[in-house]
Amino acid sequence: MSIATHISLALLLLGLAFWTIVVRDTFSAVAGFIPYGLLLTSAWLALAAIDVALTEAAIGAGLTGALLIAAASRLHKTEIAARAEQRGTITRILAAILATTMTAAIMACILRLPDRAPTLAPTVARHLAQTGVGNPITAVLLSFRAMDTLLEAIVLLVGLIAIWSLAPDRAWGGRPGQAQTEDPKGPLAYLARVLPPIGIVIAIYIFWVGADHPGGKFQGATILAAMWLLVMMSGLSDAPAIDRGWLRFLLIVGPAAFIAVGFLGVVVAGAFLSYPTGFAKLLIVLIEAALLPSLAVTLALLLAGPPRRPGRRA
Amino acid sequence: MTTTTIFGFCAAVLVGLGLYGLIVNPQPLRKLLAFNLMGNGVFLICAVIARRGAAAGMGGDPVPQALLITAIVVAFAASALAVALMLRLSEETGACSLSSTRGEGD
Amino acid sequence: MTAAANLLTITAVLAGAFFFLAGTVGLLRFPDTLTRLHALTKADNLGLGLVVLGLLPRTGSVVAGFKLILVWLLVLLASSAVSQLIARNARRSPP
Amino acid sequence: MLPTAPTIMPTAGASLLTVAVLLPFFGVLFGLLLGGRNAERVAWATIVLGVVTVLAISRSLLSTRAALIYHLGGWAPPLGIALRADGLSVCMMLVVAVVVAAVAVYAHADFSTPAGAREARGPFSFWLLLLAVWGSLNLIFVSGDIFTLYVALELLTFAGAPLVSLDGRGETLQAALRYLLFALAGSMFYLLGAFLLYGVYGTLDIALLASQIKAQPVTWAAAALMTAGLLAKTALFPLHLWLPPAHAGAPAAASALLSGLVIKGSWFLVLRLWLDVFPVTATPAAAQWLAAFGASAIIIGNCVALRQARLKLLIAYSTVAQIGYLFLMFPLVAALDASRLASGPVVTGGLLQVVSHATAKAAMFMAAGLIYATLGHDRIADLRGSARALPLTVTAFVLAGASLVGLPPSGGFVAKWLLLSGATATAQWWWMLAMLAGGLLTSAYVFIVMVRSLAPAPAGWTAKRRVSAYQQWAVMALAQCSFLLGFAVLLPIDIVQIGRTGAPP
Amino acid sequence: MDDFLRAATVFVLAMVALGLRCVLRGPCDADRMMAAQLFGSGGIAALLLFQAASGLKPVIDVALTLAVLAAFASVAFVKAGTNSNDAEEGPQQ
Repeated sequence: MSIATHISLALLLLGLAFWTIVVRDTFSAVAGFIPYGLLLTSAWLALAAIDVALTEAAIGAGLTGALLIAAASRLHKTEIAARAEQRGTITRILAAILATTMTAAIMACILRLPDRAPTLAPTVARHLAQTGVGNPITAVLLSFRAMDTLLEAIVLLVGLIAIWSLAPDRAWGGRPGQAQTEDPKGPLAYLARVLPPIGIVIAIYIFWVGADHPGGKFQGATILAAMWLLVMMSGLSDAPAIDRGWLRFLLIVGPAAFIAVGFLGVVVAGAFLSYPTGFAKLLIVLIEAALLPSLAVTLALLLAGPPRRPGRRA
Repeated sequence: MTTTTIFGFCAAVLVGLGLYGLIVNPQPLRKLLAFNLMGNGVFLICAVIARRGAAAGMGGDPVPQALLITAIVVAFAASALAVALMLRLSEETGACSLSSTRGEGD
Repeated sequence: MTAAANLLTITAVLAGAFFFLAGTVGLLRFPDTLTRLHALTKADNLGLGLVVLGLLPRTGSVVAGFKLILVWLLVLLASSAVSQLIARNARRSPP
Repeated sequence: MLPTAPTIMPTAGASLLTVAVLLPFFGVLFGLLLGGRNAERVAWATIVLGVVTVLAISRSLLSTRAALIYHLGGWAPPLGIALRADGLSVCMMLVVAVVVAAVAVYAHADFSTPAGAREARGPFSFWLLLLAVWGSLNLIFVSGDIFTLYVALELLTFAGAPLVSLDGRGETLQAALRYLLFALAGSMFYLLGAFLLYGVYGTLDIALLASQIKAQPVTWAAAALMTAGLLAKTALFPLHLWLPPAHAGAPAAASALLSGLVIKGSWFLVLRLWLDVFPVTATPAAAQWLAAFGASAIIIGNCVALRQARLKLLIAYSTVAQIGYLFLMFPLVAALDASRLASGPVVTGGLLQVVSHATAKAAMFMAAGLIYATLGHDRIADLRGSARALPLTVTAFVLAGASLVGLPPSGGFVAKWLLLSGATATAQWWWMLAMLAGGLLTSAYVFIVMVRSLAPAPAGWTAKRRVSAYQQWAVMALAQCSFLLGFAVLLPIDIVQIGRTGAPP
Repeated sequence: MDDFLRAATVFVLAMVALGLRCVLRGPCDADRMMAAQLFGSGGIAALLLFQAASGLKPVIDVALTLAVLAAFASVAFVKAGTNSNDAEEGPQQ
């Protein structure tokens, strides 16, 4: 019976994916994408990856969906022209052959994975106590492979700089996105007043349990980012101008603290990003707490796009 | 048929669909959607591998699961950058397309 | 005790499933956007509420139960605001 | 059980590797915080410190004569991540440091914040992205973990793509978008291969993988996926279509970075994988395929380059061709290893080719930028007068071109000579043909550009803009690096071979 | 009991899939916007039922995150749809 649910889940997932690829209208294609993200969350759960499911729920279903939908609506005009340049039949057939080969090859690989799957789970379990945290994923992300997490925070920042670099010159230093003209008494403004307080509590809760249970800074930061964006979308508060000092500080405080703790490790514990005995959990929580605002602001601004309007100093 | 095989196959089809869409769809946004599908397929394969490595009282190997979280966040940043480029392109040229009047080169 | 809890779960989940069925039938049968929106939001939110109710005995702790109810309230809040927005949008641009 | 081979124990003095990787990123953070004019100042401070770090790493490598290995967080692989720098990595780090420094000198003229503005988009983005490119390249050279390498590849893409469209024109935005989509798809393929390897061997560490890898279908699939993804990012023919518009459209300093350095990152990873991870699996047939693409790139890239009307596009297509040379070494190494001959010289040749191309191509793009600034265009047919106006620059262009062609004593000459002798030793004459034909075609277009620019200017012609002397000297310095690189063979020790593990001696 | 819950999951999923098919086909964007709505309630119900069999505890946090983010995504969805229907005011300066 469990298999039946999994099969129906997989089929529904594939159906939506198929829809996304073949439907003519882009808005419809993207409309399929949000439910798709939700289904994917269920798939991670079925594979016992609860931390990943949380991340997918936050980033895949939430932020990516919002990003693509906004893009689809703003590119609506260009749709008709773009439709004219459909690929020829031969390209389609070749692409289909290539894609089928690829699928078959991957299926074969999956069937040929070793019966006794190699795993680092016992190794992680053995060293978990030294990190002081109870959630093995957090231990991997912030101790065993902390470098990846540091680099990832930097990736987000570089992505943001890249997006900012796309601004028109005259708007540099200004605010991202369009000015919102929402009714301050409308349903959206109402939602933007009621939901964020609840959302922030949930975000901090998800962040806080992350040390010992599924959850953590990425998921928490994503919820915070979403709440901030909701307030921006409702017009209750405008997006900040990108040359604000406080904004720049919030952006870098997380990665900078991370690097600083890393080099502290060189001095006191003998290796970059290693934590002195007994202080591991404290330092991990410290890094996560510094990363939370940085990640939240970075994620929100990634979604908000390059500056397009002059800031206060016009 | 075990759960891992089901989702493994599902992932393989997702990658194939994504690859097809990436080649066939002319609009950049559709290509990005296809890229996301392909990415999800790849991530799903990683989750399958993690699930197969369940041991020591953990539901799955935590190392690939942690990698997945990193990869999902990186893929989001990639989508955001691509969308920003598309919007800027359409603002600048009034169209969002990859095929163009070729440069003076050809 | 367990038997009563199981009975509650089964009854509530069945009722919830029925409302999901009703919502979908509404979507399929009703002629225009606004009525379909009505069918969808009413039926589905009730359906989710009943499912949550049915699962409450299985959560095992008060905090978890509280969170489960919070899930429902959040969905309710979102859907009431969003359906209003959709309705406005539908009124402004008839198909 | 943790398999511990002697090649994975940490070595003293390796903590500098973290500095080499993180210093540029720290510069990015600091520049972002201070903003405005300070972004350039921070970049300069970072470049000075970074060059010193790389020199210190080379000294350390030369004194120990063994690869430097560092375990991040004190966790040994497979649980943790190792940084590993052998001779190949250190050579690449050195050349990147040199090119970055030269590009920075050059870019000071084009990308300084205009007077009166507190912060301007172009300069701010350029300096921070320059640092990001540098940091991610260093990470690619020293990371010993295939997933960290994925993150590094993405970082490189995110830093490289916006450099293409810094001027914000429609066509460059389009080129940047196409580049981004290619690169993202390429990384996804790479990532899939990496995950499959983990699924089979339970580790992501390059040294551990190398010791465990077996020739079997899943390994082949992973190798094929990773290689295909990386080739798309390196723009090897037939996946090269994104490169010419992207590299030709970018501002000159950015083109120099992209063409000279960025594509070398993914190429280096192919080299790393094929030499260190997959030598057991890499069948001679597969290596022949790689080189066949390379040879086609040489011929087709050069032919198309010859037909270009604009200088920057010509240089960009020449990059497409030169990438081809970088892949000719694979069948040679495979054949030499198979017949138990020393493959070292061929690897050195391949690396010299990269180094000479990185410096020469950066010099050529920057020279083209100066010519464009002076003439107001870069139509090859109308280059007359440029040699009179910019003698130093045109000389540098020709010197760099000579290195691409492979005239002695340039780095290109030694590189091609080493590759040719590898081809002779393994009786693979067809690759020799491709190399020689490529050299002839290259010399044809370098010659055309030289002749056109030597023609006297029309009477009454004046420069559109005066270019600074230091920009010309930066171009000249890079061109000299490439041209005089051939003397590197006189060095007492072959730094490339330090710490190489993959092939049998 | 577990089998009952799994059957209920499949049923709700089927309903959602059917509704989704109808909604995504249009005819107008307002209909498509309901897709996010539909999944906000039906999807989360299916998710909860799906995991109820194997212990709810950690899944509730996922559902909570989904509920918050689904609200956000629906708003983005509706706003985007509204913008593309309005005769394109063009980028504001």
